[in-house]
Amino acid sequence: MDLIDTNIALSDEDDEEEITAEVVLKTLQSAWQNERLAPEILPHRNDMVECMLGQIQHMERNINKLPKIDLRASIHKMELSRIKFIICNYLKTRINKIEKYCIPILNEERQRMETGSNYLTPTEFKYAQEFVMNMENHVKTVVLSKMPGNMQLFEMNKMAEHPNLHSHVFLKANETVTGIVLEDLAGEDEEIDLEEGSQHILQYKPIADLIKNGKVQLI
Amino acid sequence: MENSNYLSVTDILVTNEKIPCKFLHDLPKMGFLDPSAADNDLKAGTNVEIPLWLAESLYSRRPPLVSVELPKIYKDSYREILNADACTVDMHKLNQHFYELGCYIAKHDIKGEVANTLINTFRQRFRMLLSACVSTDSVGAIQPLSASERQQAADAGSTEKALATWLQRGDSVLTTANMVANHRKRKRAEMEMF
Amino acid sequence: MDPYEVEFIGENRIVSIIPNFTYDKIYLICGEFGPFRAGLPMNVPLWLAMMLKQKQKCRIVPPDWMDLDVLENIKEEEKRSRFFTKMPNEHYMVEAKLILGAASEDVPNAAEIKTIIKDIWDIRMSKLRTSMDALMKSGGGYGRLDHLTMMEINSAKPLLPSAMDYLLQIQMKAQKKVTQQSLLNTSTFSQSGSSQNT
Amino acid sequence: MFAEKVIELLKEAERNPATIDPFNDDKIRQILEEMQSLFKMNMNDANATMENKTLWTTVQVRHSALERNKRCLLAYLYNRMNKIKTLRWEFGSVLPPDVRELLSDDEYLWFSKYSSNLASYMRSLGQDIGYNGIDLTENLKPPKSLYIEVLCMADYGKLELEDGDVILLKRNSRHFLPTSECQTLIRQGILKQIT
Repeated sequence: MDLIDTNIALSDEDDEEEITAEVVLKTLQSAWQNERLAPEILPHRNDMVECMLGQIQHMERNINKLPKIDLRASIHKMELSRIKFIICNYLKTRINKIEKYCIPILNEERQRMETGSNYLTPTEFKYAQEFVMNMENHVKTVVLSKMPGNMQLFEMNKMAEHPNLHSHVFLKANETVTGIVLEDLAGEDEEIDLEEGSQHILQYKPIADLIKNGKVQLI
Repeated sequence: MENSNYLSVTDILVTNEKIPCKFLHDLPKMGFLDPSAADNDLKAGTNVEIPLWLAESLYSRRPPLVSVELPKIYKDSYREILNADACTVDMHKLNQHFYELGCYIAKHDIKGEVANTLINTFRQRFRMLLSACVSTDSVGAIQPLSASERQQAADAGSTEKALATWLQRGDSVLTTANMVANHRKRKRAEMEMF
Repeated sequence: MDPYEVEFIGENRIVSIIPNFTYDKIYLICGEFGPFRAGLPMNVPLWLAMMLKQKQKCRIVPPDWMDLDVLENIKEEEKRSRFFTKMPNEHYMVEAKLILGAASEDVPNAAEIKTIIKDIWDIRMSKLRTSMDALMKSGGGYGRLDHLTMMEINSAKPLLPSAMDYLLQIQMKAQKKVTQQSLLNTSTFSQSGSSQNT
Repeated sequence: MFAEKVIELLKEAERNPATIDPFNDDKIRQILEEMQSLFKMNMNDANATMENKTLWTTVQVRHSALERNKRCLLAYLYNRMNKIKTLRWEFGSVLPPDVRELLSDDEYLWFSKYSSNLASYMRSLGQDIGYNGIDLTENLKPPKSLYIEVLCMADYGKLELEDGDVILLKRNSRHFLPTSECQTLIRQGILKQIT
């Protein structure tokens, strides 16, 4: 019995490309790994999440048709619980970052939305807005409103916590990238190449774009 | 660094450390800042130890209201010891926030020697962190570390422990959540007290 | 990451098993596997191999590298080389731990193999510590770590990256301000220089 | 010295990083009073700077102290908010009474708002494709086996499983359950995995 559709149509506005469930899973897994290891929030991969959720749903329905002690049912269930782990952990990691860096994330997201290059899903965005609002209201009620007049302001800039883009990360190059500039505070910048398959530890900032376009993978 | 420190309790505690300053202007009614003087006012030229947060704030006024002096642990004689062998120094005794405080102090040191000492000290002492996280005598290894070094060694220690557990045992065990467990423990302790 | 998460990633590796049952192909999301023919070797992901083994539905075929001679060579080379040598695969430790843990009876010389793998691991871990210290001493801004496996890299977290972060932070906070200040000084000097000219 | 009470407050909170202490209403009131009196002195002295210019520096010192107090109070609240968030993820949306009473009324209100924001986010997950949402407080660890053996640590009562079976969770009873269905109870300390 075939429990899944191996070909999934991902509708991406005009161009419709066919990719296999296996590829979707691989993409999702690498998005999860990068999200776990990157200091800042990365562009969402809600397309992959929803696609996998659809597969899970489809599969669960079919499993229920199998006898409870069937070996195949257990195998499928095990695979599903592995995928659910990835999805939950991925979404939760994003929520944690959204909460921690809510103020700068919202500010940057508003700019990104103008160009249509948003990082958050609509529900994540809504969550972030509400989270900041609740935080602001809480500190206003409990302390700010009881302070002398000129102290009552909720200072967004000061309350903002920023991800440390200078933090060091481990990565593996998926393809060869040349001419990465490592800034040096003494002014002696160094240029390095990332050969395909090579592994490095370096600052996140100069390679942030390479993660977003899939040229390197955080490890 | 972007202004990410505002809500950090660590930074608040660091900026609570007292440092020597010289007041450049008269401060009426502020005599109490100098415990050795009985005057109501604080006179220009007085040397007083005040918390770093106050010193920073007064230094940043235009014109500056204070000038900041190097605390003795960042002066030549201490720097010589650190530059010779930083691993012999007990940071916990010297100053728990040696590096963080030093970062603030460094800008008042025109020659830039404090900055170099901080960097060299941390580089040299990194091997102490490496050994602290695997040491069997963890108390002895942790003792001479500064607060931030302790934190790093403790984090590394938990990786070390997780890895050792992983190597030894089979399946990962699902466990009670951290805060839940700690509140249960605390509740038990409270009940035992009565 | 927790070692169990690294293990989870490693469990996607394909290994060979010999099932003791016969079944059609199974279509998983991560790919199709089978058909299962009792007594005939076939490939499955490591997690599935472990699951079948637990249910006593298969024997594990030890990977090629789980062999005393091969491992003895690796160990010798690892000892000889200053650098990290290339391991048989990116998740050798995960594979070893799972297979030797749940299916040691399927691996000839399992006990010796366990010891030698642990030796290799220990040599590499102590090399890793030495190179971490060297990295910090030499600058602490960048390092290349070819051939380290994911579990090994994970063991350096958070210590190495956080120490590098911390060092950079000291440099940025303490040194940068000095540079700015010395720049200010130079500009004052040049101003006074220019005033002399006029 | 200025802003000393607020440091006591923060140090107190630092001492128990893994639990939350009772909200310290009293100390916060004292700190707010300190701020009001600093502010009043500053108002007076600011008005008097016309005659005595040197008072201006004094005003600046007090202003720094006011800013410092504000920062520390906000840090105190913020760090508690972080702990309260953790409570939501670990205990769930209903707090045990002994934990609930450690929060102030305003904090409990914040907890409820946080909790319902989170709940509505989780409910929205996968809604486009017919899901009733996903509970992100589950599936915290990589799955190892579909079933696990557990020991019951408290008299919990009935638990209905997905397949319709109902089991009775009594203190010291042992069960063999689907991992996915007992994770939350394990996190809450009601069940304990036996290995």
